[in-house]
Amino acid sequence: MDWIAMATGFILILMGLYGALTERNILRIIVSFTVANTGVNLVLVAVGYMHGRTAPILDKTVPVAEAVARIIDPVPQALVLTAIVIGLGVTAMMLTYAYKLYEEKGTLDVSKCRDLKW
Amino acid sequence: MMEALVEFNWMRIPWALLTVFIVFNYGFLMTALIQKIAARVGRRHGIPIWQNYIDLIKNYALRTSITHGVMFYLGPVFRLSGGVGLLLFVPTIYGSDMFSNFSFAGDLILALYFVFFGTLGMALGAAESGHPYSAIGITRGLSQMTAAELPFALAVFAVALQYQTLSITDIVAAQQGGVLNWTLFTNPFAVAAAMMSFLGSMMRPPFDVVLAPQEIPIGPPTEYHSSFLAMMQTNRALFPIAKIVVYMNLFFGGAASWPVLFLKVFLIYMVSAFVGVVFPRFRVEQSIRWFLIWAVPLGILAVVLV
Amino acid sequence: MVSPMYIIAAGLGGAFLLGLLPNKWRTIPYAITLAILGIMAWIAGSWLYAFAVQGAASVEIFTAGTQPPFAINFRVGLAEASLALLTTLVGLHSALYMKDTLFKQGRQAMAVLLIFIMALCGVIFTRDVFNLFVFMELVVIATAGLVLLSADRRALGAGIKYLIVSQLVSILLLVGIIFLYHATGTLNIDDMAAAQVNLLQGGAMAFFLLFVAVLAELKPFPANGWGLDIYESAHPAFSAIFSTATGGATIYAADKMLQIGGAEWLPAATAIGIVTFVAANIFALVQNNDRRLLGYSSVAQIGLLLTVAGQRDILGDAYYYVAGGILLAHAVSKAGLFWLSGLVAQRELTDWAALRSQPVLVFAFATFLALLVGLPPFPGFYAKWDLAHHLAAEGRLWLLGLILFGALVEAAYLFRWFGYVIKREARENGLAWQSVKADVAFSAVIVAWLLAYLWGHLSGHGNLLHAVPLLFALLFLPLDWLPAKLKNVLAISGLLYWFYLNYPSYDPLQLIFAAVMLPGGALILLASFQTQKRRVGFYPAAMLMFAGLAMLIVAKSSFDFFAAWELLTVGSYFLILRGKHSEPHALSYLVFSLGGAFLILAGFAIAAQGAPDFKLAALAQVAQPYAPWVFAMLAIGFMTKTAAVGVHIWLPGAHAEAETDVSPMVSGILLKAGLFGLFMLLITMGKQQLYGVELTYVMLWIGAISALIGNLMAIFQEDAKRLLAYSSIGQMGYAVFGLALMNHLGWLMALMFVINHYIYKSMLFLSVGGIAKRTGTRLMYRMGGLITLMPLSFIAVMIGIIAMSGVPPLSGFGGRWIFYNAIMTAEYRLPMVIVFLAGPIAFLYLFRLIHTIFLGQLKDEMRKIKEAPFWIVLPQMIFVVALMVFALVPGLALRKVDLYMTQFFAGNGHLNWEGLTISSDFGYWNPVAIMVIIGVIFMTLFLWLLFVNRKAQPVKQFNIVFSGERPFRPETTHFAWNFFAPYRKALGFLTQPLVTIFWETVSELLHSAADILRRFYTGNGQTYAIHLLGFVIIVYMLWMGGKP
Amino acid sequence: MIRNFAVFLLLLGLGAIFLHLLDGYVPASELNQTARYYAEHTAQDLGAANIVTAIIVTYRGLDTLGEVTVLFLASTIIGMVLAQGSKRQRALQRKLPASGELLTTGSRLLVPLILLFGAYVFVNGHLTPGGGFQGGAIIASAALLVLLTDPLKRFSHKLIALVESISGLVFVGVGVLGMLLAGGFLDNRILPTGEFGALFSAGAIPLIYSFVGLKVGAEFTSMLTNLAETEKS
Amino acid sequence: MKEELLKRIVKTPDGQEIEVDPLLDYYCQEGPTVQPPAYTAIIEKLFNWARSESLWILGFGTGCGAIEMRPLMTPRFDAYRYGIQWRPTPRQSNLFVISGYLSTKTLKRVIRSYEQMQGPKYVVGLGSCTINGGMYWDSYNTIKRLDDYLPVDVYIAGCMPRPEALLAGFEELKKIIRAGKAEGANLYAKNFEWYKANQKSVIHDWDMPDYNW
Repeated sequence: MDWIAMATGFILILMGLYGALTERNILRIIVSFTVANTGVNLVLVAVGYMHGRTAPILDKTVPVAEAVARIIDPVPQALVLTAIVIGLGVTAMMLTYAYKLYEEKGTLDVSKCRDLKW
Repeated sequence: MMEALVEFNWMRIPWALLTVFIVFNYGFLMTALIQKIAARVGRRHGIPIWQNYIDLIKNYALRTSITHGVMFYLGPVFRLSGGVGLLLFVPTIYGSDMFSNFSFAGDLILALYFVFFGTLGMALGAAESGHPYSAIGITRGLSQMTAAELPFALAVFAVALQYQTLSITDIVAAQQGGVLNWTLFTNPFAVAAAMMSFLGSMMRPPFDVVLAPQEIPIGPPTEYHSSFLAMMQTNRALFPIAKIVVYMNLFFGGAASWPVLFLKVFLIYMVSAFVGVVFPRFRVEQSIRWFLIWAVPLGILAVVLV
Repeated sequence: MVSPMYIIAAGLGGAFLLGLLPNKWRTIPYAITLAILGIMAWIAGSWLYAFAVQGAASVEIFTAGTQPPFAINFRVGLAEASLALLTTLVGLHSALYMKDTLFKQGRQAMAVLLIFIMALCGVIFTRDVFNLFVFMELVVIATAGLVLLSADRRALGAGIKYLIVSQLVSILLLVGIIFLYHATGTLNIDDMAAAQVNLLQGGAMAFFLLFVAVLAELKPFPANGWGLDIYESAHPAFSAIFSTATGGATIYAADKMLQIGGAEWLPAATAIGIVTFVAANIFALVQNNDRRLLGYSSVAQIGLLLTVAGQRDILGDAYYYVAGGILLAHAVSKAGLFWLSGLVAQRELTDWAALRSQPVLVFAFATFLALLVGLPPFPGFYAKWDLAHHLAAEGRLWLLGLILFGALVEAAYLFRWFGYVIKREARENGLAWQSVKADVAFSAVIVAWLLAYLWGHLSGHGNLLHAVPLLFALLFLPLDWLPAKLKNVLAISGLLYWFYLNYPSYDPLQLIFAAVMLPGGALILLASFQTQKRRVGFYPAAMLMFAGLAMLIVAKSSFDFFAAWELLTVGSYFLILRGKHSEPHALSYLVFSLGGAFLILAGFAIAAQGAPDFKLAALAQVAQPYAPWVFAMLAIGFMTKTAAVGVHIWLPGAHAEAETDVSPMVSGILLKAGLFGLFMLLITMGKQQLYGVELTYVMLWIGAISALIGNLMAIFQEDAKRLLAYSSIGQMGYAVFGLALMNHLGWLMALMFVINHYIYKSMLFLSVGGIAKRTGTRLMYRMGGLITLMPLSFIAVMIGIIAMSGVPPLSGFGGRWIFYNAIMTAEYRLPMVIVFLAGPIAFLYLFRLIHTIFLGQLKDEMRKIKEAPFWIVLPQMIFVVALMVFALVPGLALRKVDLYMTQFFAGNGHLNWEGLTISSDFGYWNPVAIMVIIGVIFMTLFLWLLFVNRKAQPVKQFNIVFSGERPFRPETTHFAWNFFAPYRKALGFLTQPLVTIFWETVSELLHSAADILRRFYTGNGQTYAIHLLGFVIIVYMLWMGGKP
Repeated sequence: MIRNFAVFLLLLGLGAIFLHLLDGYVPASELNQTARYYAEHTAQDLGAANIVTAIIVTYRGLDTLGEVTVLFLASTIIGMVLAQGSKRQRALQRKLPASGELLTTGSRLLVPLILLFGAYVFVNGHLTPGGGFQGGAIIASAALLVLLTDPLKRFSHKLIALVESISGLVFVGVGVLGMLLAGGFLDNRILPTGEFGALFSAGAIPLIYSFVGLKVGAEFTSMLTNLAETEKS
Repeated sequence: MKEELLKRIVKTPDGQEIEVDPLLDYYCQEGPTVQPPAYTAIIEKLFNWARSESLWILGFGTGCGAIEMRPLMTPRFDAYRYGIQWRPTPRQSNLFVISGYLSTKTLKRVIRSYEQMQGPKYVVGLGSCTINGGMYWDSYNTIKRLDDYLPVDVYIAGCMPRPEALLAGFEELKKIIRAGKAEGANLYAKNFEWYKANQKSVIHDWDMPDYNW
């Protein structure tokens, strides 16, 4: 049953990509990319999941001694945090470009700026 | 350098001059005779035999002459020295040291390429005259000559391969002893190709568009007159004989004595006379095609089969 | 040694420090930025110094005080240090270059730049996969930010496309990393490499995603539209960093990935790399925007680097030398070219002609192109040589072929661009000159030449920059401001001294070629005295050519031979390009010569079979299956230089359009290089069989046909120089024919042609050049009657044509005589027929040359022209004397070489030289006697005629019998146009330009294919993302197939 | 139309790849070597309760440094791009209706609480779940709430930039100190790891993480304010 | 004067301007000179004999007499027997047969051809038109007396004499040559101005040098 998380992650990625690649409006593209990023983050976390284990916080409930047997894999958790932040950074950049695009071309349609071709 | 001069047999020079004198006179008489025969074919009485001499003297007797420049002088000089040179570099009488001229210096290839010497000089001289007709005549002459030379070169190469030598005296020596071992019989294709190219180079009707009197007044020598023309006349007598001597040596067994030479030269000359009298004139591209279609295959056969 | 971690710390610290400063400040933040970049460069440089000079081993730097698999570690080795130094230096120079833009944008842009450079160094150093992802994302965001610096408003679109595609790439990368972590249990690259990823459960699939994502960063062929848009629209300085530093860092990252993937993934990388290399180069053919062209070129070079990375298994320890050479060559040249593009105002390729106003920039441009294409002495040349040898040793010939084809296409469009720079007219405000920018560009030139020296030093074949002739040629670059006459004296004395120096070491065969090339070259250089101006660029190019020739003759190993070959090709290209209308012809010359050179490279590579230093003499021992192929390739390569039929179409244009004194150099001397090559080839390899066909027999036919076609086409030319050019094709055909006869006399004839052709062709080209200078035209029908006005030229041309036509007294007949003796013993007879026909045809165009120029009618405008300039006539007279001497005493030159050649053909058919007569087995030839006899006859008749006509009346040009009429005008009475009309009717069909049509269709095919296929990049960001996705799917389907 | 169909097809291909990945995926039964190492050593080496934070701040400190730079980069670029002066004045003059009663009083009450909670989160990053980034986000949400209530409110860019740069410099400084004093770059043992579970334990982790929190909060607020100030309508 | 003969300024390839006067630059301006027999009498007798035995006629037929010249080449009359031959160019011919009336236009070409002939040259006038204008005696554009314009050696009377008459005429000419009295060329050179004045009085568009070499 634990593959459900990963499957939903993959599905989220596919949906996000479909949205990103077919939508004309840049804002919708940004939103669909964010959906795709959340999908990736979900997959990242899902990889680290182990059946019947708890969060990697060593406190009273999970003493240091039996940590090895009780906690799930902490590394994907760390990675996902960085991935989220980086996703945010790229989204912020995309928003700036969207703003500049509207300011320059007066439209939000990505297919309008095609003067660089061939 | 010096020892070459010492061992050079000085007696060769008078003998060579003697050869030139004999051939010169024989040339004048024989060309007049050939013209008379051609006239008789046209039921005309024809020119007297000694007419060429008279024309020569008359041309030298002309009191005025004009000149278009240095190259104009060099034209006939090149022409005649080409003719005399060709004669002297080829042994006329086989076996006699007297009449083997300067053939020690060069051999078959020299003869083959020396023909161009006269043509080149004539072309330069005629071009200097500035007359467009002479330039047109030269282009026709050179174009035709390139196609005519090819079968001859092939024939010469075939003969050289057959006798494995490039020295004319050796070739003549190999053909001695009876008519059957002339190249005519041992290598007929080569001789056929050579004779076809011979027609091309003799400026007789099928291939005389170069000197066509009516079309462009006698082509290259349009502007030549008096003593220039006289020098050209001597060459017109001398050069064909020299060429025929080469043909005779290569293909018809050479000549052991002067009468044999005179007879053979006359008969070879008659070949072009016979053909010339009958056929109309070819345009240049027709003659080029004729040579490449008919004469060259024969030459190739000669080279391949030897 | 300072830990490289400080590079990261300095970069970040600086960025945050800039954050503190108030917005208004400009100079202080700029100073800080430069300082920090300087520090980073200094650290990288010190590490490089440690590795390169002190030979220290590579160092591991741990973070967070724990062992690598559990923390991120950096590794700094020789490769990382050099790449870091490259990145930081390019960053520093670009910062200097972008001073005004950074000032306009303020401190934020400087901070972004600092982080950008820091991130790139991170990508190079890190050994952790996820950390690599983080640094790559940093690079992506910094790029998106810096792209907006550009003045070009279209950069915005480029930025959007870039971000869209990088989002897709980051998704793939992340999924790949996490699954790889799940499979291997670690994030450290070295551990992953040890864990044999392909065998683990799901490991291959995960690695595939990671691999494809990193490759996508490298802008592979189908999915690189977005990269090209950035190159086209971004600020040139940023593009410089983007193409060099980002390219270098990402290719190094890809190389790390390949270490993880192991040997199974190398073919995939090679395939993607070679497809990108060839496709990008072909697309670049039809570009006319300069930056987009540079974009295509850098994508191509990165593709080539990927291919090289794909060959790391067979390259072994030479891998870093080859990959480093190509990468650094690409980096420095691209940086330099982008910086130059900042100086040029408009963006068309032809607008770069404005560079001509600053000769220094033209030199910089030439250096960058030579560096990029990999011409000697630059690193690319050594790298391509070693790469070719390793590929050939492994038998990967189709890959070698594709690389060489791509390199040829690249050389074609780059040097076409160089032709525009030299030849097209420049707009007046074409150059946006700023001294800072120029200095930065020129610093790249200095680095280029330093790299050349370094790579030469490292290469096992001896440093090209140590070759004295090449140094002598390069010496003329700084001396270019001297007056032309002084440089000419220097050049001539240099040539003569070098000949004198090497005289004892030449064997007789080399002596003849050396005599023709060095003192012969000096003789022709005499004609260069007649120019008054400084002739900037002439002497470096000429001396480069002569250096190549001098080194060619004494080359012992295949490397020296090939290096000399390319040097003389490049030198002669620059020489030919100087002609007024020679741009297209010089380009076709270079493309053909480089094509031939690459064939020779392939031939040597296959022959060497992996041997590091392959001696030319070892060509004889090449193993059987390869020997005929090697022979064929080398022969075709050499025959492109002697313009055999099929590859001859460059010669007429190149020789005709070159300058007056360049034509004889190129025609009289350069063609002999090809002959020398053929000599070397035939001496070592002798007869070869390919599929039962005797290769020398094929060469025999090629020689004969090119003799015929060359002479035949020469007849119908209206331009005097083209006529001589075509006749050179004919004469070279004769020489190749002689060589292919494979007997003693055949080779002697070829040598005779080498000497003869040099003398009379140089003489004829000089005289025609002198006439063209005086009459202002080269068209023969517009000249005429110049014999009285230019007597010396007339004598030279007359002697020339007598010699060339082979008429007895002069040396041409000697060549024909040896030819006849040679063919007596030849075993093949049919090609003779064509050569016999070619002989008399030579007569026709020679007569046409002399008649239409000197004889015939003198035109009105030519009435008062003077004799050709003294310095052009002097060499001609020397040639006339040389021709006479050579005609009289051929033994002077040929006797020694005749003995030398007996060793090749077991003594059959050699000439014996007693006294004045030269006799062979078949005939004899006494040049002196012939000359004397003909001279005596000639003089007697001439004197007789002069005596008889002593009262002759000299007349003028219209005193001709014109059937009673008066000639209309000189133009109408001079018969010169369409001189051999009947001949054209008879044999015109032979001169149909079939070969020209063939080569034009090939180039037309390439251009139209490129033009259609490049429409593939529609400009829409989403389409580019779809291309990337398609690329991923295709690679998946092609590569993964059934793998787990 | 064709494009959409093409995209659909390609995504099917990508789906196949993911399916391939998915069915090849076998969830691990026990921790792999890296995770086991972290589980065993974090406690006594670094003394941090929250292993994820330990990994983020120390073991993979460079990633975090990278992240922070990403954020810094994003905010600088936004500042650079949107900093055209003219738009800022136009944005000020526009007339806006006063925001709702509920919103103003609610925000006045909640903003300090949110700020306090944010501070708590990033201070106790090494003990309880959460950390610098989460805390910073919470602080930024406070700033967002303020902006929502009063769109024309201007935060002083100087202050934000100052906080941002100082915290960045501190982070880098601590990293360099780690190299000088302790085992390597960003090693947290420059301060005593203290006894397990206490506030001032796990060496420099809390210090780094709180500054990261401040920095992230500052960057988010600067991004938000920049975007807000250039609001036209 | 025709346009192509006018003096004109021409730009040379290196930019100077030069002046070209076709009549002076293209043609030799020298006049004819008297050519006395150069050698001793015996040689001159031999030369005269040779000159008479090889008369080369210029192929230049005017008026209605040219048709009479053709039969001489045919078997019936065969002038070749007497060493007479036709040469297409005036350079190589010695005998100029004016075979009928001469319009002024043709006279201009006749003068040009005559002057281009070499050394001892002879002129034979056929028919009465050359003697006194013949039936065109009152025509405005024909030449009445040929002798005023060219030194004529023999006239063959008849309103077009038959080939036999021509042969007889040539025999007559041979006698004169052998006697050494056929010095028409020297006569022309001696009274060159007189001949030239007569010619110019009739030819009005004189666009050639005085003596055409």
